[in-house]
Amino acid sequence: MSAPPASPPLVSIVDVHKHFGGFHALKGVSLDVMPGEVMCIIGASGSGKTTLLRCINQLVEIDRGAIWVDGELTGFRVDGGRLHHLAEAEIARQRLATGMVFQRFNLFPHMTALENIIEGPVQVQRRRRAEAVEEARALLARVGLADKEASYPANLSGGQQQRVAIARALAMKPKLMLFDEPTSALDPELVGEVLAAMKELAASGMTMIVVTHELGFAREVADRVVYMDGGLIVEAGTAADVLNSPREARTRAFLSAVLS
Amino acid sequence: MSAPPASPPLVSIVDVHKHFGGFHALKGVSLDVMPGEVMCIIGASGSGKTTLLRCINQLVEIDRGAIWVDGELTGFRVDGGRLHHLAEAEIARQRLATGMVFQRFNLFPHMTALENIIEGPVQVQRRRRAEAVEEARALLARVGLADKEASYPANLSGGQQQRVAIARALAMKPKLMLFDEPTSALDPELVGEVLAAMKELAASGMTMIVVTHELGFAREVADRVVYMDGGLIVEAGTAADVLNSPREARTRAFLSAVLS
Amino acid sequence: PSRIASRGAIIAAIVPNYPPLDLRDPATGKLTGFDVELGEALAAKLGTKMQWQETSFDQMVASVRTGRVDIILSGMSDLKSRQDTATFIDYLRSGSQFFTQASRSAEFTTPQALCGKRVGASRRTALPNDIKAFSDAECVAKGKPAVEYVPTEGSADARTQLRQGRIDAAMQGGETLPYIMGLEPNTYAPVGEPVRYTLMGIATGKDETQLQQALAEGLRGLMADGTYAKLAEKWQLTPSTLTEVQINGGE
Amino acid sequence: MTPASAPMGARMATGSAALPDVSGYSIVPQRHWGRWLAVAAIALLLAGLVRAFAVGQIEWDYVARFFTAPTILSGLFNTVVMSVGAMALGIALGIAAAVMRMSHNPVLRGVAIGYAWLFRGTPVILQLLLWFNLALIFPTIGFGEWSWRTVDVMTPAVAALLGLGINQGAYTSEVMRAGMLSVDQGQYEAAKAIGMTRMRSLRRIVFPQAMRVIIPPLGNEFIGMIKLTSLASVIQFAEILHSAQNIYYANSRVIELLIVAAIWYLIIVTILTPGQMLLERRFARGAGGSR
Amino acid sequence: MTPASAPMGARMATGSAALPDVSGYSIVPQRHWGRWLAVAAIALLLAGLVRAFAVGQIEWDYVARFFTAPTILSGLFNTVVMSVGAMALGIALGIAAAVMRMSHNPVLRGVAIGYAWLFRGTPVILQLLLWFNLALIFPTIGFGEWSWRTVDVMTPAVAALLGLGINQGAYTSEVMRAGMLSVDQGQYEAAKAIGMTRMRSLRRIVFPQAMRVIIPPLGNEFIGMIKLTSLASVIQFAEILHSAQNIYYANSRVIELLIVAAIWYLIIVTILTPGQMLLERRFARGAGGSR
Ligand SMILES: Nc1ncnc2c1ncn2[C@@H]1O[C@H](COP(=O)(O)OP(=O)(O)OP(=O)(O)O)[C@@H](O)[C@H]1O
Ligand SMILES: Nc1ncnc2c1ncn2[C@@H]1O[C@H](COP(=O)(O)OP(=O)(O)OP(=O)(O)O)[C@@H](O)[C@H]1O
Ligand SMILES: [Mg+2]
Ligand SMILES: [Mg+2]
Repeated sequence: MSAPPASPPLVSIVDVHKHFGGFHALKGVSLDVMPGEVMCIIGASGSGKTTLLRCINQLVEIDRGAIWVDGELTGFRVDGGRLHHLAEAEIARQRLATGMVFQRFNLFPHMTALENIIEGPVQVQRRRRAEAVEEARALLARVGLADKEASYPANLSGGQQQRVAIARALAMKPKLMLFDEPTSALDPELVGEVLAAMKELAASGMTMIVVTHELGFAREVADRVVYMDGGLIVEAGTAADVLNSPREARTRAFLSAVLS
Repeated sequence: MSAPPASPPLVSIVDVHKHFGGFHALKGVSLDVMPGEVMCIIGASGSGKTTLLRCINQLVEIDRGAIWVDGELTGFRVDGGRLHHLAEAEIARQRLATGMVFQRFNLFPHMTALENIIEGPVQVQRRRRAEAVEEARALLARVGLADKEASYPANLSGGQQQRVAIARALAMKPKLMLFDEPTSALDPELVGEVLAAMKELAASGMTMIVVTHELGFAREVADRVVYMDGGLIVEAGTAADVLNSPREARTRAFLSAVLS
Repeated sequence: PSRIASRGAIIAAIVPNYPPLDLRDPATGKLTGFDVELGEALAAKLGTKMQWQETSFDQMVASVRTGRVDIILSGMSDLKSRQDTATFIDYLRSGSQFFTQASRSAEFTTPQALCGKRVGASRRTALPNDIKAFSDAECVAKGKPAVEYVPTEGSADARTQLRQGRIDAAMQGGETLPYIMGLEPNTYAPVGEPVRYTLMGIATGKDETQLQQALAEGLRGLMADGTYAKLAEKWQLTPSTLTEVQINGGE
Repeated sequence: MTPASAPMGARMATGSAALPDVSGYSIVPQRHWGRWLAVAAIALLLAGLVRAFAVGQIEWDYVARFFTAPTILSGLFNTVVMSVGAMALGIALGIAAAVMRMSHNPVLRGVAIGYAWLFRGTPVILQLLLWFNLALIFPTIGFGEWSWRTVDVMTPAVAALLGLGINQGAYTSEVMRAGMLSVDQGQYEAAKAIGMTRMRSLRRIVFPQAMRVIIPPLGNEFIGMIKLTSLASVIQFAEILHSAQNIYYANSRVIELLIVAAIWYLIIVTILTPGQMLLERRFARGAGGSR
Repeated sequence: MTPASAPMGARMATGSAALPDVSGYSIVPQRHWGRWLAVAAIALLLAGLVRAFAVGQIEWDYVARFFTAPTILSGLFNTVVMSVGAMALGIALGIAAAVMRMSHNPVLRGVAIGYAWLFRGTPVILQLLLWFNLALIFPTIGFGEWSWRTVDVMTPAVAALLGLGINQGAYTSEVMRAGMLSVDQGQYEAAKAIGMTRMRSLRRIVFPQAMRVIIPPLGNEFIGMIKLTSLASVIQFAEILHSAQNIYYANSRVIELLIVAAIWYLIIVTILTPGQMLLERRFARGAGGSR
């Protein structure tokens, strides 16, 4: 289609399909994300945004198509022209390349903020605890929670919890960060602090895929915006193109509904 | 104080005190309610409105003072210049003179609307079931729920439940009806239907004591309005007097807070 | 046998609920009784040791059959019906003896007086059959009401029920009564003579002829050197002693 | 970064040409090796067990023969009757103890607490033995004229009923209490307000609502009781295990008769389980998150 | 109707002059006759019981003497050790069965369901008898070279451990399952997202959170297990009831020794109850309604 670029894409999604029972949730999605790019995905409820993210880090197994992350085919091994499922441990290893931040935070409630952050580095990556703690403190400081390392999630506000969740994902040193409506479970006054942490992250050059309804954030930070509907990508382009002068009628309808 | 009137009061409350542990909830309340009178009680949260109602129908035992209902001293028997507690069965009998409608409806969830209404007449007053059912149907029609007799409370809206609760209280043929914020647990769009049922009841000549924050209702229906604060009656008078030109500063402060 | 020689001990099943033959000393919790001391002496005579294995009465026969134990030395009656599954080296005579509460001994002077009364005995033993046989012969056949058998969990329970008066009399091996009566003086009284005599034997596996011969030999030795008589006297069992060793003498 | 705009569903960006095209490749169905290994191991084990039971020293014709022997069937009958009786006693005592526990009187409360402590703190088998041997403490029961010999009163059946029922009451009282506490305070008040006395409001208003919370644990306890009656065999109550033992004391077919008893227990319990569900549905009437 | 306006706290309306003034009358303190009658009846009953126990045919010096007899103490030790051992086995089996029950493999799920059905459907006492008599079915255990005579392996202690532990496992699996289901699905996903395998996420994330739901019922089950070990007396395991029985077989002091055992059980259970509370508090760490 277009000429090969300087660097290969970090994520390459090719004709991905996903069924849940009889329901066809993704109907052939293709998408490339370049290193350092910030991509926002918007779309109505049920359009498959969450499912797409979950396919990328293999919380959901795809039915057809392929997803490459950082040059590796995810979930499968090619052998003799056929695709073989990877073992669970292999999949777990591949997941280390991506960090994920959930809508409902999903912090581990029995661990303090610091313990949440070092859990992955120490238990999964087998790094030295002292080193992990030091890095975790730096990450907490970066999301503005230096004083909360000993707090349990139950004693943190939603916004604070979500920032700890971001730090937890970053602690694994991922190449790619996935955000699934990171602010939609927050009280309005707490949204800003989380978006600020995400902007800082984007500015630092992290590759990010962000599902969000915060059009202001998308406009300000996103390199590209993708609009999904009914399990398909309907429109993609720069934030300005998609948000200000959408070509598709469905996109226009969605935007006018969200903005009102 | 003033000259004896034509008929004796239906309810006569004389210097009633009530403590809950160390807390002095009623600090000497005196009040007469005439037959056919509609009296509204207003006041801030914690001022003792609910407690006063509960004293009248003996859900709470008073510490000092006396309450007469329909010419009977409630809760006690006078013997040799001393007051003796009545037996539980006697108290239950005295309660038949009053009906009570609660803020939270308190319908019996394991009984249909009709069964809720006939429970008292059949089980307590030992009336014939067929007769009780006939009257219950009439009462349901009166509160506008003729078609709901077979519904369980869980399948009724809050406003419908409260109207069934009014019918349940009326089924006992009380001389006096007590209402404790009957509309404050309702969604705003359901308040009107309950107030309408109460207005109809007032118009039929029932003696009513109504704790409410619905000043519109008080203005329209109440013969007298009483303002309570800190376990005391601060001001009493016609609805017009108390609501439009309160004498006490506390009443004025309360009214302006409620109206804004 | 080589199995026992190599192990250096004979494994014997015992149920310590039948004083004075088998019991645990309440003070020390150690196994003791006539069977235990006889077994120790026997083992010593055979140049080996005894290893006691506590089991339940139900399991004893199964235990020699499955080889859990080499022998049973626990006051077991040598009955024809049991000779299918085990071979017995008889060492004591037992009589199925009715007894009652001392306070009612005048009421029951002969076993025949028990017709129509309630009599308890362990349901795990052959005693219920003895009661039935007695009742059929001495009561029913003579037009008197039958003895009513009341099952109990063991002989100790039978005595407990007797003391409570739940039953009018009980039956157990007569050889044990003198000791029991010494333990709880003025509580029990025998009723007449035993209604049936049986032999008590050391049970062994049917095919273990070598072991059977050795045990019989050792027992003869103990009888000859007076150890047997001494132990019997210590546990008040002298009237029940045998004069010669038999194999499967029971009927 | 060259934001592409392309028709929906098509490749949207650049560079993926560098990656091999796997779209034509078929996916090899997943084989869960570890999982199937576990299944195989378990299947082998089960097969071994079944074979062992089949060829082992169990004589299945004995099992079949004694399965409906009169002694066994009467034992079964006694098991069921005793379970129902002891459960009924347990429920009655449980209600009484729960009402006492919630009374304002500290002495009554203390008695209810002590009751639960005593009978939940000791094994049932021990309680059965104590009841059965009660005559060792009280030779007679009653006063003056009306007095009976304890042993005449305390038959195995009565001792089992008391032992099991009183023990059950201690557990049931907790269930009842939880049920009564689950009923909203406003229900008591509404009942009072239409002139009900405390006892009538408990009967008409509180208990019917508490049932929804009470029935599921009570169903479990009843199934437990079926099995608990087996302990009464030690005090000579002729329930099914006792019957089985009586037969094997006579014929030494220990395992066969234990299997007969086990199968009967499984049958009763399996029949009761769906019954419990029906009952639960019945008492959920009118529920749906009101109040 | 003449709406009056009067100073606060004063009589507010008309006509009450017709009613007698009772303000000077003192209230006679309430006497709860029925209640005190009940108390008196219960007190009488208790006093009667205490007196009966005191003067009855119980020889309390026997109780005192045997309370710390070596046999009893070793029985007590065995009771405690067996409870801990059987509970440990039960927990291990319970976790395994719960994980199998939640697996995707229908065979494993079926095995877990069958296990719970079989062992919850039959009385423990019967299970104990079956294990103890296993040699009647399998004379030897093992294959070829490595084979032992079943009776050497299946000592009373081993049979009790297996019988009690496997039975407990069937109950514990339900507790474990409820605990695991109580953990939010999002927790599994979050664990996966930081690269954990299923087993590691169960160990590090799910179980620690499930503990809060698991510990209270498990504590009750442990207390139940203490009492359940008493059943092992029928297969000659020398726990405390068996020790007591051995002594009363020898000296006929039935009631006295049953009382000794009962007191010991009450002591253990009473000690454990506050221990359970401490444990519960420990595992509530970080809880407070988040997620
Ligand atoms: N595990 C599942 N099982 C069955 N159906 C599912 C599952 N996950 C998602 N779906 C369905 O797939 C469709 C797409 O879901 P998805 O969560 O991806 O939507 P979304 O775009 O994230 O919507 P929202 O904005 O509501 O989060 C929905 O209709 C949903 O019901
Ligand atoms: N059963 C009780 N035990 C202890 N304190 C009580 C009890 N009932 C009421 N109180 C206290 O008595 C005071 C008066 O309570 P009451 O319910 O009568 O107030 P109210 O005027 O009805 O207020 P609201 O508008 O909030 O219903 C409050 O401070 C309350 O906390
Ligand atoms: Mg979503
Ligand atoms: Mg109120």
